[in-house]
Parts: sequence; structure tokens; C-alpha cells
Amino acid sequence: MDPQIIIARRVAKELKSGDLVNLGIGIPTLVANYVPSDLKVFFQSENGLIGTGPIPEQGMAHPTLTDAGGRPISALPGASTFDSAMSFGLIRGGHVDVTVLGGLQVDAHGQLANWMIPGKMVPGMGGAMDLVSGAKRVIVAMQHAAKGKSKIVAKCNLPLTSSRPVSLVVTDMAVIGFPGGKATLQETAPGVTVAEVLAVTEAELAIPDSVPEMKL
Amino acid sequence: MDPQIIIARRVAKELKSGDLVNLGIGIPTLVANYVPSDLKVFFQSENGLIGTGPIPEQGMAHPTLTDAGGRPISALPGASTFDSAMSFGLIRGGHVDVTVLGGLQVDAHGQLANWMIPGKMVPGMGGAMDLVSGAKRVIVAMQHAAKGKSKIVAKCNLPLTSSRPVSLVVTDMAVIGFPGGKATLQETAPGVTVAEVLAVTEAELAIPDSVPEMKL
Amino acid sequence: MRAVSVEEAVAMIPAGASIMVGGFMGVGTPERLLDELVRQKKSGLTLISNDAATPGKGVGKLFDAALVSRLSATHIGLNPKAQQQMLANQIAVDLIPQGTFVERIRAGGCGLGGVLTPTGVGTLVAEGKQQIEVDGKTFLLETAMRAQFALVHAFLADYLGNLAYALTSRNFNPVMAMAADTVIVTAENIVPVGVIAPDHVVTPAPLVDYLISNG
Amino acid sequence: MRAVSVEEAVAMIPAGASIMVGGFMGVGTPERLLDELVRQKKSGLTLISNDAATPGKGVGKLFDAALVSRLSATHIGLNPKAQQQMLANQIAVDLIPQGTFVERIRAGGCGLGGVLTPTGVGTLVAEGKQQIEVDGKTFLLETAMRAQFALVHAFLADYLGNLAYALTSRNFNPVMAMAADTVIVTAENIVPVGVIAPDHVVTPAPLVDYLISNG
Repeated sequence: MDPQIIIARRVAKELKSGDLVNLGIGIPTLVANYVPSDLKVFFQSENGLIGTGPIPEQGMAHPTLTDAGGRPISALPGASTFDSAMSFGLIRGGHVDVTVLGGLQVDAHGQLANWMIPGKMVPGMGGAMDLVSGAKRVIVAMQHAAKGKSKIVAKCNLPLTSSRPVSLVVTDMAVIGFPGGKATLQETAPGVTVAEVLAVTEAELAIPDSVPEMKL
Repeated sequence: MDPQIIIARRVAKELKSGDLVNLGIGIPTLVANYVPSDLKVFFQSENGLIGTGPIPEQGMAHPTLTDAGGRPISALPGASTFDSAMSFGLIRGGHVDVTVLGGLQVDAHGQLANWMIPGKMVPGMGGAMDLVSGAKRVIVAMQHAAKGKSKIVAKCNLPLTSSRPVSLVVTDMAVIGFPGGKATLQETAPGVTVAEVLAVTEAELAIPDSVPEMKL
Repeated sequence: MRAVSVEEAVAMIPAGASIMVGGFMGVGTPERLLDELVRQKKSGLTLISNDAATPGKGVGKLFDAALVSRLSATHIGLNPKAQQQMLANQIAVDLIPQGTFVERIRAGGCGLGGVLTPTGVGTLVAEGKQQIEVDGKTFLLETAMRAQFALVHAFLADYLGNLAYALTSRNFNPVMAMAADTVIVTAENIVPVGVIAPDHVVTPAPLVDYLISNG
Repeated sequence: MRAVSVEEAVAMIPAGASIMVGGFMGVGTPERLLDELVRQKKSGLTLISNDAATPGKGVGKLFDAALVSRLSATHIGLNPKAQQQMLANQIAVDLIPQGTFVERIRAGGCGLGGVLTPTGVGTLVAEGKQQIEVDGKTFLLETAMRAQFALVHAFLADYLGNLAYALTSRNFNPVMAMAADTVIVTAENIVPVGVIAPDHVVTPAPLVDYLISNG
């Protein structure tokens, strides 16, 4: 299975009926494709919409209905729109149950860096800092390693997105949680062994007696 | 002429087309009756309405369209409604051009007390403190004296509504401004002499060379 | 969002709870929830409400039944019972400027620690509060306010819990619907999804925990 | 409110002015005002806008014409020209978390000195800012932001200047419409008074100074 699809499918399992969910761009966006149709999840687009629907059919896009990247989307029955003060009131106020974000690094204490590579990539943090500071649960969806280098690091050397630790990291190799503030291997991807995860993980990982395989 | 009507008519002269105006309860409410019909003034009711209209005809009142005192009102074409955060954003943010409020005392520096008599009247300040702190112009509409006692005092001994001085005081005897922070007699009511005003005014008043009579 | 009876909803509120109640002088107040609070005799309440309404109306009913121990409000001058209970020290009253009151609730609902306001500087309201200067201007630091329950009244609620309000009954309702652990809503009309256009929804459905179903 | 031509409106904006421009990635941006700013070559602008849109679209046009000297935004990653101008130090860029950005503008429009936010605590964003503890939790003090002009785009404007917005084009427009000395509005549709119901007005008429009339 495509690594991105493993991640998206596993993250989708974290969502519950009634949840208000904000998906970042990239892998997180894919999560919406794997939510069972009987699960009533509200997706928020931080540019001012709850109830985002799929990309509209050819010829049906409206210029004033877009996601936070400016791409055309649709709205589901029961959608609502609002200004940016309300949108971030929802985010910072803890009304978003789950946010799923991409990551550059997550460290052994769950701290996330995902908005800047000094001297190289300085696009701005957009809504990321508010999402990580405010959402009830923060899930990072990212590849376990990039160019052979672990993205689960001992300590982030890139600028942090928030001092608040994330709730969960889902990669193409593992699910990592932070019970007691300590990175802990909670699941491995299908066909991946604990030893293989440890071999490509820079951060020290606690390993429980039993590490089940991800259910996708 | 009834003293309250003198005050209301004189205050009405202060309003300009396009002004957003907030009228307090009591004498200030009467001001709306004396605004020329060609003057397009927006009246705000701080419970969440711009475009307040007169009391509806018998049988036309709606239970969810009231003024800040809970009394039925109507709304003019072009009215808008909003929540209390917006209502006080308008007030504190300087978007209200003129507020007209009643007063218990105004002192020689223009400071107003109008919300509390310790041990006697402790109803709460409602929106008064925000209005005096935030409106572009604050006009106090009140009787010059109560029970023979001047309400224009040397220094307020009742708790202040705001440390910000008011713009103008209109009474049944005089119009008093505060150029340079000093109470100054600007007009007298019809048939009232400067000496008569001074006789019932506790605060020291600057008297310009010419003090015209109020035009009503 | 779950639809429940008014009896079930109020049974969830313990005596001594903190409740925010929408409405302005009894306009836009969830009367059915207040009637039921009285019927179930939920005493010792901490009430956060703009005013005390008048006896027999809106939150006034809670003072009639002497259920309020603490009150945060902006004006209670039109309810003699609330005034009497305050002067007799039966209820502890915190009087707050109305703009500050609503911003503190908004801050509580929007994850802010507080706001800086010019309102109240140099008055009794400033007592005991931190003052902060920004660009040479003095502000009071007013901190966020939340409650365990928000009791909200809407004009329209759809089956998902999206809410719209009518005229001056909007007032504090949408702000309070963000600032409590549990949000309970009564609506004049419960309507199918889609009846409220997305641009006309004021309180999005995910904010609502319980909607009082029709009898 | 006064109806004016787009030429007249932009002629009022001096070079070097500070302008807030509504829109999110070019959606809900007053394009006609931006085109005219470019035509009248208003240079040295201080721009307050969520993003830099993309070249040729929305505020992106201002970077195409190199009219921006200072920029406060939350994200400019999708406009390579804005990135280049930032890296070449042609524009001074202040990057602000989006929730903080909109709260600072709201504070500016609502007469607040600032707000306390948890966002940015322990990050680069906290540098040089006052930190304030409330109930044991640390917040950054983020101060109010205003501009000389707000350029706002609405879906509906009535003859008095009441505004309503469509779908995701609302974004920063209503907040900016409160936070500038002069508010200039373009609307998709200018409609008679009463077409926008009172409960559906988002920006009340008194906030609007100029409405761009139809050609």
C-alpha cells in the first residue's frame, strides 16, 4: 500500500461521530477519503467553513467556495460559514476535536516543528500554531523518515510550532503516542517490525510488552 | 417649554446625517423625537440593533424586538442586528459617533458619574462605562440641578463612569463644553441669563465674551 | 448533538453549578430551561447573565425561587428581588461593564486568556485589576470567563444543531454557546438540515451539545 | 456612506499608506481596488493581509507591481514573488499566526488594546513580547492592529452600505471593516435597502465610508 494511504487510513480510525475535524494540507487532506460514510464528522476549513464536501463536479465550482489553499470545494447539507475571528475562536477555544497536520519533526516529548526551515523555507505559520495550541487532539500525519533521516527526533532543531505536545503521530511505519510525556511505540504498520521502526527512529521510544499491528 | 424637551431638542441639533447614535434611557430617549426627518441618523440599541424605529403600532410588537430596557420597538428599513460582542465592539471601537446619556454629576473637568449612589442605588453600570470610554462624542443630557442642588459639580463625589471626560453637557439651563479641559458656558437656554446659570452651578465655569442663546 | 427532553437536560445540571444564560431583559432567554430549573429546585447556582430581568420573566424566575448564590451581571436595577437579595447578602454580585462582560465570555469561548479594555480605567471597576500600558494608553486586563453550562435560546435550530437567532434575541446567546463545557439549547423552531443557509448560521452545529426536543 | 468611482476611491489612498485587504488566497478580495492601486502606482504600501495570494490574483498583483514595502501576513508560501522580495529585503515581512492576526485586527476595530493568546508561547513568535500569567497559564500579549484604509469585498451591499458576504469569501472582510480609519467596499451586487434582512447583515452600514459604484 502507498505509504501516504497507510497514514491516511490509520488516522481516519481516530475520528468519531460528531467530531469537528480540521485537516491540514498534504497527507492530512487524504484522511477525508477514508472516513466511513456512516460516521458523521464535521470538517472545518479554517478560511471559514464547517461542512466541507468533496471537490465539486466539473463546471460546478464556485469562486467563493474554496479550501484554505484556495482550491474549489463543495459544502455538505448543514454546512455553515463564518469569518476568520470565529474560525480561530473555534480552533483556539478547543472546539475542534481533532486536527491532523503534517510535520517536519516531532521529538521525544511530542513537540512538533512544521512551519519553518530557517534560511530555506519561511512561508509563514498560517493557522498551524493556533491549531496545535488549541485543538483538543493534535495528530501528526507524516512519513516516518525523509531521505533516510528520521523525522522522529530526540529534540527538534527546527523552530517549534507550539510548546504544547501533540497527542499522536501516525507514520507509514508506526503509531507513536506520548503517555506520561514520553514517546511510546503504540502500533506498527502492516509488515513492519518493532526492530525496523527502532532502526529508523532517532528519538528514544518506549516499547510496551505488546505492540499490535495497525488495523486499517 | 418642558425642561426635558428643551434638553432633547438642543441635543438633537448635535446630530449629523450618517451619524451612528446611541441614546441612553430617560431624557436621552426623547432626543429621537426631535431629529429632523431629512437627517439620516442611525440609532443603535446596545442589545443588538442598528436602525431602531418608533414604538410599533398596537398589536404589531414582536417579543424579540426590544430596546435595552426590554420595551417593544420597531426597526427601520436598512436595520441590522448582531450579538452583544459586536454591539460593544461598535461602542468601544469608536464607531458610535454620538452617545447621549443621563447624568448624576458632571464635574469641572467633564468627568461623569451616572451609575451608582453608594449604599442607595447599585443597579450596575450596564453599557454606560463602555459608551463613555468608547463613543466618539459623549453628550450628557440632564437637568441642571436636582432638588436645588447643582449637578454640575466642582468634583464628582459619586463613583465615576469613566476617567475620560465627556464632550458636552446639555441641561435645561445651559450648554457646557470642556475646551482645554475646563468647563465653559457655551449657551444659555431661552430666557435664562448667565447670572442665573452661575447661581445654580457649583463648578467654576469659564464665561466667554459672548454666550448665545440655545437655538431650538 | 443529542436531542433530549427539558427534564433530562436540567437533570444533568447539579445544584451549585455555574450557568451562563442568554438573553437581555428576558428577551432571547431559554424560558423552558429556567422553568425546569425552578421545578427541579437547582439551588446554589452561580449565574452569569447580562441582567436579572424582571420578576417572573427570564432569569428573574431564578431570583423568585431564590436559587442563585452568585451572580455576574452588568445591570440588575430592574429586578427589585435581585436587588434585595444582593443588599441582604444572600447573593454575591459582581457587576461588570457590559462590553467587558461579553468580551470576557468571548475570551473564555475563544481560548484567549483575556483582553485589554479601556473601559473602567480610573473607576471602581479597576480595583484589584492589573493595568497594562500599550502605546502610552492604559488598559485593564480583564480575564476570560467560562461556565459549566450555557443555556441558549435560538430562533431556528436544524436537526444537526446549527442555530440562527431573531432580531434582538441574539444578544449574548452565540457568545455563551462557545464558553461552557456543556451547551444546552432551546429553539422556537426545529427545522430540517438546509433550511438555514450556510451564510445565515450563527452558531455552527458542533458547538451544541443538547437540543431540547419538542414535547 | 458615499458611492464613488474606483478611481476616486483609490485617489484618496496616498503612496506609503497602510492598507488592510480582505480575502484568503485571493478569495473575497476587492480585485477592482487592487487593479486600480496598480494603475495609479501607489507604492511603498504597508499591507496587512492574511497571505500574498498568487501572482496575478488578489493582493498578488501588488507584489507583481512591487508596490509593497511592509507586509503583515500569516502565510506567503504560495506567492514566489512575495517570497523573493522578502528574501531580497525589498519588503519587511512580519509573519503572524492566523488566529493572532485576526484577533489583533479585531482588537483594533473593537477598541481593545490587545488580547492574551496561548498561541506562540515557547516559539519564535514569543520573542520580544510580554508574557502574562492568568490562573497559572502563560499567554502572549498581542496588541491591537489598525490601518489607515480597509479594502473590503462583499457579496451584497445595499444603498445604505449594509454588507453580506458569500461562503468562504467572508474571511477577514468583516473584521477589517471595523479596524481602519477609512473603509472602502466593492460588492458583487448593489441592492436596494431591505434586500438584506436585518438578521443577515454582517457589516452594519455605519461602518462603511465608501462604496464603489457600478461603472
